Amino acid sequence: MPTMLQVSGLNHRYGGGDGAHVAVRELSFTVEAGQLACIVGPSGCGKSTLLRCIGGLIKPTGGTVRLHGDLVDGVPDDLAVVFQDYSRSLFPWLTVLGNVEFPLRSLKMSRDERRARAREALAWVGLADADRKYPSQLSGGMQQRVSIARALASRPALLLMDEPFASVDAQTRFELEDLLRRVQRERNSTVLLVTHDIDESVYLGDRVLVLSSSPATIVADLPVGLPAERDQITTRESAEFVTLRAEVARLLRDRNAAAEQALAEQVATTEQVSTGRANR
Amino acid sequence: MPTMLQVSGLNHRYGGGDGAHVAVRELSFTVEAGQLACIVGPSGCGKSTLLRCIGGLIKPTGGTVRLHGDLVDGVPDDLAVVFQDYSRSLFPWLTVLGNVEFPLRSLKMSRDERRARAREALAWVGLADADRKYPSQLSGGMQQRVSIARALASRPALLLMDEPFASVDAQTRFELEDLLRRVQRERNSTVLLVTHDIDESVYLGDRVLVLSSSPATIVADLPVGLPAERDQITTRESAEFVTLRAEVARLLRDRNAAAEQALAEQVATTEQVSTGRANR
Amino acid sequence: SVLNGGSGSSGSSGGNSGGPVEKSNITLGILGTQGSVGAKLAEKYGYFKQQGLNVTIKPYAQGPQAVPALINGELDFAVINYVSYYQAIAAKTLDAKVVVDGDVATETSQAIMAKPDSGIRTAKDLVGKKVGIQASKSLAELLVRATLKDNDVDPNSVTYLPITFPNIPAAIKSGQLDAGVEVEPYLTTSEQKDGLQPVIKIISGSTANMPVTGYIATSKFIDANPKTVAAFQRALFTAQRDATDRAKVAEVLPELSGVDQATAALLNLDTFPTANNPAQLQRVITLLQAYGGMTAQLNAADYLVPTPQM
Amino acid sequence: MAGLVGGGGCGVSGRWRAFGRRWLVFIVFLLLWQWITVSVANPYFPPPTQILDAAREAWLSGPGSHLFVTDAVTGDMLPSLGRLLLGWFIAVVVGVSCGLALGRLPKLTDYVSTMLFFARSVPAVLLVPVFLVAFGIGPRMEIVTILWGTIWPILLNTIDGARGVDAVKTETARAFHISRRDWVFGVVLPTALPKVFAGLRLALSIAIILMVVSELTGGADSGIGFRLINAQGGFQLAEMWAWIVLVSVLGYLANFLLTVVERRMLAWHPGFHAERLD
Amino acid sequence: MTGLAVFLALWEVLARSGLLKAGVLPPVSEVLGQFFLLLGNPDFLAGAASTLLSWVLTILFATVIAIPLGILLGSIRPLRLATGPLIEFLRPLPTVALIPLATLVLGSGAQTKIALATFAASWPILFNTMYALGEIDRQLLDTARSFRTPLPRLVYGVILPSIAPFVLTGIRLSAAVGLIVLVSTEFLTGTSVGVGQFVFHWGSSSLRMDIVLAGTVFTGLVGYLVNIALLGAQRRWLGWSAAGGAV
Ligand SMILES: Nc1ncnc2c1ncn2[C@@H]1O[C@H](COP(=O)(O)OP(=O)(O)OP(=O)(O)O)[C@@H](O)[C@H]1O
Ligand SMILES: Nc1ncnc2c1ncn2[C@@H]1O[C@H](COP(=O)(O)OP(=O)(O)OP(=O)(O)O)[C@@H](O)[C@H]1O
Ligand SMILES: [Mg+2]
Ligand SMILES: [Mg+2]
Repeated sequence: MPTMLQVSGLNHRYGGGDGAHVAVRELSFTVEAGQLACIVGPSGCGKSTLLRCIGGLIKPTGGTVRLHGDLVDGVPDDLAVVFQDYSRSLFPWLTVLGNVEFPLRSLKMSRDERRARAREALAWVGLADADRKYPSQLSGGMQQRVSIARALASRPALLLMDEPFASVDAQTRFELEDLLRRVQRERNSTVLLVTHDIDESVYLGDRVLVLSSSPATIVADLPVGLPAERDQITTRESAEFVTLRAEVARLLRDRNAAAEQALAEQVATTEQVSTGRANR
Repeated sequence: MPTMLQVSGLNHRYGGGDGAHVAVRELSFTVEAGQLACIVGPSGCGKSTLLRCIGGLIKPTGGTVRLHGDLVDGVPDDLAVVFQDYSRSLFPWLTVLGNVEFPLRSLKMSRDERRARAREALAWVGLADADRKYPSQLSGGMQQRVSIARALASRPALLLMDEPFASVDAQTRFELEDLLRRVQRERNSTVLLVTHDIDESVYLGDRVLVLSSSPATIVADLPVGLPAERDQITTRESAEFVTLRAEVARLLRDRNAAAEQALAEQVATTEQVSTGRANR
Repeated sequence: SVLNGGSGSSGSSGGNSGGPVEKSNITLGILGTQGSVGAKLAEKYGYFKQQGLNVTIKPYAQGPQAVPALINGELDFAVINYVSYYQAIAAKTLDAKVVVDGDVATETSQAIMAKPDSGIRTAKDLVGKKVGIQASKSLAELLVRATLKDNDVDPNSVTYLPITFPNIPAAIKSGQLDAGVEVEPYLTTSEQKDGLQPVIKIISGSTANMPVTGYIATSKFIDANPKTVAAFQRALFTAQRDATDRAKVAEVLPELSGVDQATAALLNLDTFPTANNPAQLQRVITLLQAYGGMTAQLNAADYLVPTPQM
Repeated sequence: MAGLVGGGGCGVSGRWRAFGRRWLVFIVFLLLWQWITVSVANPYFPPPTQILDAAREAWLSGPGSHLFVTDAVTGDMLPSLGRLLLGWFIAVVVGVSCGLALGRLPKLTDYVSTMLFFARSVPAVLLVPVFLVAFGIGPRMEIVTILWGTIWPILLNTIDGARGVDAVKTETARAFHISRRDWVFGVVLPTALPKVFAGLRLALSIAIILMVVSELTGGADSGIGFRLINAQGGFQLAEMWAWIVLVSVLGYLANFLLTVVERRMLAWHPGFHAERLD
Repeated sequence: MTGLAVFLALWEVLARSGLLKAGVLPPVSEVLGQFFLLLGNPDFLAGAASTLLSWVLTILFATVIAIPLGILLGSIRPLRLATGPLIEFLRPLPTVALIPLATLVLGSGAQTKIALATFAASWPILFNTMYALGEIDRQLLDTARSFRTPLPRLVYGVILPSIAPFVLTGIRLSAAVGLIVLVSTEFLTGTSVGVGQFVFHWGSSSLRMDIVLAGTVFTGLVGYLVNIALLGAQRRWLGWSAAGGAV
């Protein structure tokens, strides 16, 4: 398999001078074509920044990203992104169908085909009935599903997903996970998915990348040895799954231990202050 | 204990005429003061709508909400809300500290006290260092934590939280869950919390309200018999927890079964269509 | 600088009408045209002072704009062109009388200008041409119409375009207009700078010595302040007598209309009456009735304050 | 709309109430105007009834063969309106397209902004002589004058709107390789649209004002502004007021039409729905 | 700044090329020369001072009147509906046609031109305020409501910051409109002292295009400086907002 994505020595610093913040430091990894890599890491560590760099949406302050061996400089072709801030990534003046169709317009494609594809993607995420609504008329989870449908409809070679299932209920989440794996297998897309759900990262991924807290560096790169065909109930009960999941959790906890301890102390002191004052 | 919150025969319909959508139908339940009630339900079923009605942010088209026996008509006193769309609920022109202080300004309180309270709340959520940043400079999870800090800082009698931990990593989520329970116990606040994480609903709640898919009605109202003192590891391993969790999952699954089946069929058919066409 | 401020008693020097003026602090609205030369001279040579008047002069761009200020009492006297004045009288918008006849056009001070090679020489040449006039129903238009009529040309055979005097030369040069009525100082500057020529006289024959502007005051003011009015008239007629001296006029023209000294010396001057003559003014009314669509029957003498004893 | 009227949209009476709500203040204003002008009796402020008479005299006293309208209607109003609309329309096209470009290309904006600041502060009145020579007497020059004044609110508001595209939406568009056309017309323009409409409405009334101004200074021999100034110069004050009122009514109607268009185009916008902030 | 240089160079070339008729567009060098001569002319300086002072007052009045009015009308629908027709009838009133009427009521002093300019300059602020109000994110308002933010704080703590960028654009538009009306009124009436009157008196009546343009350069320059100042304010205080503040 060719190396689809190659990130080497990636650095990103926001701002400059005093207020500068290093979000990503010396990050290197590769992802093969057709792989689904999950990224987990503490909040604010730099996962979204990493995805933005890979997607060519921001220019990293250091290091390189290569796709098929070509340097990424600008947004690569055949990319789709599900943004963490899904509600703001939908266009409020377009209907749900319009939003899903929107990226397809730039592809050479007949109107009917475009429409069919969009409807198909909407049906996948369970929103076939909501196609004529506007985003402001949808619930949070529905908006998020629209943005997933939009990404899937464009059938990208590389799909970046930033906590794509954060706002949907457990049941729908399972369905969407299975959907994603199925679609990804069929199209042989490469997927990078950021998630906070450790179970999800193991269940979905061919690999799990564990990041440290800010600035993000790679703590571990765990291959997931589960079979390609997975099932919500049996897979999650398998010994391999349980071990891996515990491993990821441990890695995350350990990495956080120091920070966590500091936090706990802080909470304790402010607590004392506050309880002393809050007798109201 | 007095009845803090009494929802009776609540109905809400969005829009009118053809495009009308009934989001909540004939919902009735009560919450005692000092209780933490978790609400779970499928995506788009009407949970956020319910919270908005209780918070007096929208006027329900039918039924009543009573707080301490008084009809809610407008936003009640001593309320705080964590919105699902947290990123849009932060004021972009205020720093993190300014955002957390914002609701405190309406209270009679010295500048120093206000600041101390805001800093304390920020420390709780692990953002003590980010106080001078602007919301646009924060990651998604950090923004969500700011909005949690803002709600906690105002020490509300009634706290409405709409998927407050959806965007933070597992570890932080545990900490925030414990924080919430502790603060809620100390202040004896009443909390209504919408979540998609079944484990979380059981771990956090004194009760779990399971809603049906749209329009929302109550499927089950499960009391959580866990001890008041909970612990991320031992509690989650207790038999009671496991049973409850399975019960909630089952309730959600059953309710969804019909819809799910329909969805599956849809997916299957569109699948055929698409694979037939998509030989590219 | 006025010693006799409040008392208003100073008919002394030139006053032969007995007693002080009722109102010594006077505001006068003037225009930037030759019709206001008298006011400038009277100010310059102290004739107002001599009559016990302390006059503040306010320049206006167009006569009609001074009318509201006259009505609301901000101005006591104003210079206005007769065409506008009689229209206002006919419309009963204004209850005012002419106090001093300001200036009278001469054959050379207003004319139709055109390019030398335009082929326009006589009134007949204007048929079908575009002629610039200051404003619709202005004196300029009436004069052109009268000139055409006098030469047996249908006055309606010409297209009249309202273009302000300063803009007419450029419009002729660029071919927007075939000809246009000009007054001083544009008449001379257009000859010098733009190479235009006066081609047809409009102040001749029936329109010879046509009154152009005058000083007016409201009837109310005239009734309440007869001595002030008389003093004002004396000051202005004295000044206008001076205006026969071309050098003196040339002195005030730059300040009045913005031309430079050199040009001022070249301008074709109007004449400045030294007495009020109702028969002269009646000619304007006749002109308006004949060509301006005015239907009211007005008697110029009813709207003219007689010349005072000097 | 029906929902706002209250109750259950109770048919005729509901509609009357809506009408009353909308026009009550205006009718009170008319009555006050009549009362004050009658009691003041100043020739410069004729009462509305007198203005109405003058209007009838000026516009509706024509021969039967012309449907009773006078030449003023066909010879003055219609050409004026034509120039007005043309000037405004060009301003819309130029202003919106330049505005979108400038709003999204900060570099370009830096380059031309000084010039634009400058140009914006130059009163059209002062430029009339220049326009006269450059464009000649007549409609062209008047249209340019209208254009000069109207383009600024459209341009500035469009720039503002175009710059307001949310960062996440920009990234979305880039990530999905939205074509340039879709980016401009599908993302930037809709974002800018509410602000553009504010500019369009401002520009419309400025266009009406400049229509009058251009006819006043530009050597027109017909038109609403020309008649207005003529009536003013000839001290036909009731007629002058009739033309002023006509200008007002035109402004109202034009604005009304624009509002209808705006309602349709901003139907998606939560801020412009029936329940605004009340 | 390079933009300005290119503009000036183009002007110079165009004027000297002979493409335009002589006297229409004097070269920029002459205009600038005349401009500096004007700066030494006490009459001009007095006029300029008067115009500037009137202008500042105009902007001030328009802002103080239009922003609160815009917030009121933008947020109270019945009020907006009821006053809508009146406003829409008043708005297109041409200021030039109102000059005699305003003179009659207010006299021909500076107050008239200030009143007329304020009348014309209020609309951009009013409209931009109303439209900006419609564009505030509902989520922000809901947030403020859920914390029971009292009305005054809602206005200055949430509404004003949200609408500020667009309102400032309105103020910049108003500033230009106000200046135009001031100068035009001075120019057309020639009564109250000011740049417009000066230009009319010395420029237009003796066909000195260089003086006209020098006066124009002056108004342009002042407009430019004020614009820069407003832009600076916008960048300084409204840096969080992407919109606003370009031209
Ligand atoms: N403003 C609106 N106009 C019309 N319909 C709306 C509006 N807001 C929500 N809805 C509809 O109401 C239903 C319930 O929405 P709500 O936001 O309450 O769902 P939810 O339970 O919070 O879902 P989620 O878990 O996805 O956030 C949805 O089907 C949605 O389409
Ligand atoms: N535009 C910005 N300017 C300055 N700092 C920024 C900006 N965006 C992000 N940061 C900082 O960079 C760090 C990483 O942000 P990022 O959004 O990549 O985190 P994340 O891993 O996606 O977190 P989360 O899981 O909470 O979404 C954070 O500490 C944040 O404060
Ligand atoms: Mg993120
Ligand atoms: Mg929700």
